[in-house]
Amino acid sequence: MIMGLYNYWVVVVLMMIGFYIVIAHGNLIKKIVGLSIFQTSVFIFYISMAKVDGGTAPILAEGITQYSNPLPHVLILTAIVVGIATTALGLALAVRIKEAYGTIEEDEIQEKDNLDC
Amino acid sequence: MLIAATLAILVVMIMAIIRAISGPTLYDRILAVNMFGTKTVLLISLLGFLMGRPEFLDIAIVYALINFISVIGVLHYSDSSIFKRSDEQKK
Amino acid sequence: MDTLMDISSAVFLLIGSFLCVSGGVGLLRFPDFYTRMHAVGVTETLATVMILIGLMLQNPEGLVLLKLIIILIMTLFISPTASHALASAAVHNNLLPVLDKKEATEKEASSNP
Amino acid sequence: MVATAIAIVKMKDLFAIIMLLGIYSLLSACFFVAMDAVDVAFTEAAVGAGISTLLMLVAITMTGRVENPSRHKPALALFVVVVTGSLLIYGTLDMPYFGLAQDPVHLHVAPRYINDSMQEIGVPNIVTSVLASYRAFDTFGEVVVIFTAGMGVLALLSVVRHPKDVAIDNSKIDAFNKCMHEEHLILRIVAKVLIPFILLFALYVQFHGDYGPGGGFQAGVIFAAAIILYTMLFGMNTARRVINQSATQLFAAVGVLLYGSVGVISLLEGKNFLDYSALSADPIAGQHLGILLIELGVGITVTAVMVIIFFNFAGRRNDQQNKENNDL
Repeated sequence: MIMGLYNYWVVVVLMMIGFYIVIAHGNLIKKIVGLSIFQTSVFIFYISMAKVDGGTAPILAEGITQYSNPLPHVLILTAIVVGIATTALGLALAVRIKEAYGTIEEDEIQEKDNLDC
Repeated sequence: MLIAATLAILVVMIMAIIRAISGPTLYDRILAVNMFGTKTVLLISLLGFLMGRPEFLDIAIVYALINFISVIGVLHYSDSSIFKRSDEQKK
Repeated sequence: MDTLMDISSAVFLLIGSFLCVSGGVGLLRFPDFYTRMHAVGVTETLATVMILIGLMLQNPEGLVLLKLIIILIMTLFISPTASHALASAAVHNNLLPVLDKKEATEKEASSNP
Repeated sequence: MVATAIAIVKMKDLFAIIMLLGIYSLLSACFFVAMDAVDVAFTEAAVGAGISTLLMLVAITMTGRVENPSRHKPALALFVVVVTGSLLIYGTLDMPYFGLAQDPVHLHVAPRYINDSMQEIGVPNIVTSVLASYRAFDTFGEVVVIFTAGMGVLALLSVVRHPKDVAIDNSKIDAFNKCMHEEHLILRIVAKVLIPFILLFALYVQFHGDYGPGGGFQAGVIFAAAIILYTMLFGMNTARRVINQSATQLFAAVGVLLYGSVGVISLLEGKNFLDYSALSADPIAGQHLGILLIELGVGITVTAVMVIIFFNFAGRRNDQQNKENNDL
C-alpha cells in the first residue's frame, strides 16, 4: 500500500533539499542551485504523475493503444526552457551584485548596506 | 541481454557518481561527468530498445553532442584566470 | 540466421558491459587522475562501440540503423577529443601524476608546509 | 539522485557543486526517458546538461568559487524543512497510486488529446500537437517570458562598446588567435567537423518535431549550443564578427512576432486567435502549416535569447579580465 506512493516521497525529499539550500545557505549562486533542484523536483512530480503502467511515450504508432498522459509533458517541456531563462536572469543579478558589493554572501551584503545607512 | 547491459551501465553510473562526489581534484570530477554523459547515451539507447520504441535514438544523439559541448565549455572556463588569480592571492 | 544474430548481439553486449564495468572499477580504484583517465578513456570508447554494435545487430534495418551509426561515428570523434582536451588541460594546470607511493607521500609532505 | 542532492548541500566548492548539478540533470533526464517523457528528456538534455552548466560556470568565474562558511543557525532551517516535508508526505498519503490508469489526472482532458488529435491535427506526436495547437496560447505566453528574460539579462549585463576599443582590438585579436590556434588545434578541427552537423541536426529536430520527439524549444537550444561551442573555441571577438549582436536581438523579436502574427492572421480570417484551420482551405493542412510556423517562431526566439544570454555573460567576463590585466 505504501509502495505505491514512493515517487511522491522522492519528490518531497528532493524538494526539501532544495528548500534547505535556499534558506540555510548565504551564497547567492548556491541559492540558485537550490532553486534549480527545487524546480527539478516539481518536474519529476509532474512527469511521474503522467506515467501510466504499460503505456508508452505519447507518439502515435500502429499497434499501441496505451499512452502516457501527454499534457504534463507539454507543461514541463516549456517549464524547463523558461526555467533556464529565469536562472540566467538570476545569475545575471548575482553577477551585478558581485560587481556592486564585491561579494555574493548574504550577510556581507547586509553588513555593507547597514554601513551605508 | 539488454537488461544485463542496462544493469551494468547503471552500476557504472553509480561508480561515476561516487568518483564525482569524492574526487580529489577538479579534473577527476570533470572526468566523472564526461563518463556519466557517455553512459547516459548508452543507457538511453538501451532503454529505447527495451521499451520497444527504438525511434528515440534522437535523444541519444543530442546527449552525445551536448556532452562534448559541455566538457569543452567546462575545460575552457576552468582553465582560465580564476585559478591563477586564487594562486596569486595565496602567494 | 536469426539465432546467429541474437547470439552475436548478446556477445557484443556482454563484452561491452564487461568493459563498462571494468572502466568503472578503474575510475574508482586507480590512484591518480591520469591512470583514471586511462581506464575511462580506453575502455569507454571500446565499450560504447561494442554496445552500439550489439544494438545494431538487434535491429538491422532502416532509420534506426542509420541513427546508431551516427551515434557510433560521433562517439568515435567525441570521446577521444574530450579525453585529449581533459588531459592537456590537466597538464596545463600543473596537475602532477603520482609516480610512486613513496614519492607521493614525500611530495605531499614537502608541499604541505 | 537523492545522494547527489545531499552531496550538493554539503559541498563548499561551487565548482564541484556545478559538476554535480550536471550529473543531477543527466540523471533526471534518464528518469524522464524511463517515464516515457521523451520530449521532456530531449529538452532537459539540451538545457540542463549543456547550457545551464555553462552559464553557472561563467557566473562563478566572475563571482568567485568558494562559499563562505555559513553563519546562520542551520538547526532552525532544518526544523522548518523537516516540518514542511513531513506535512507534504502526510499530504501524499491521499494521492492516487503511481502508474494507475484510473488516476484523476488521466481522466480529464488527456483522452481527448490522445484519441482525437490524429483526426483534428494530423500530427503523430501528441506532445507537439498539444503544445502548438490545443494549448498554443500558453506556449505563446512562455515564449514571451523567455523573450523577457533575455531582455532582462541584456539590460543587466550588456556592455557599452566604444568604437575606439574595437579598433585597437583587431590587431590584438589576430595575435590572440594565433596563440590560441596552437593551443586548441585538435579541438578546433574536431569542432569544425561537428558544428555543421550539430546545426543540421538542430534543423532536423525542428522540422521533425511533428513525427518524433523534438520541436522548436529543443531545436533552438541545440542551435544555440552549436554557436556557443564556436564562441568558446574561436574566441569571443571572432564570434562577434560572424554573428551580429543587434541581428540576434532582432531575431529574438522576430520569433515572437511570427508567433503572434500567425494568431492575428487567424483572427483576421474570422476564427479564434491561433486557430490554424483558418490558414488553409483544408483544416488539417492549415493545422500543419500553423504548427510549423509557430514552431519556427519558437525556435528562432529560443536560439536568439540563449545566444544573447551567453554572449552577455561571456562578454562581461572578458571585460572584467581586460580591466584586471590593465590594472596589473
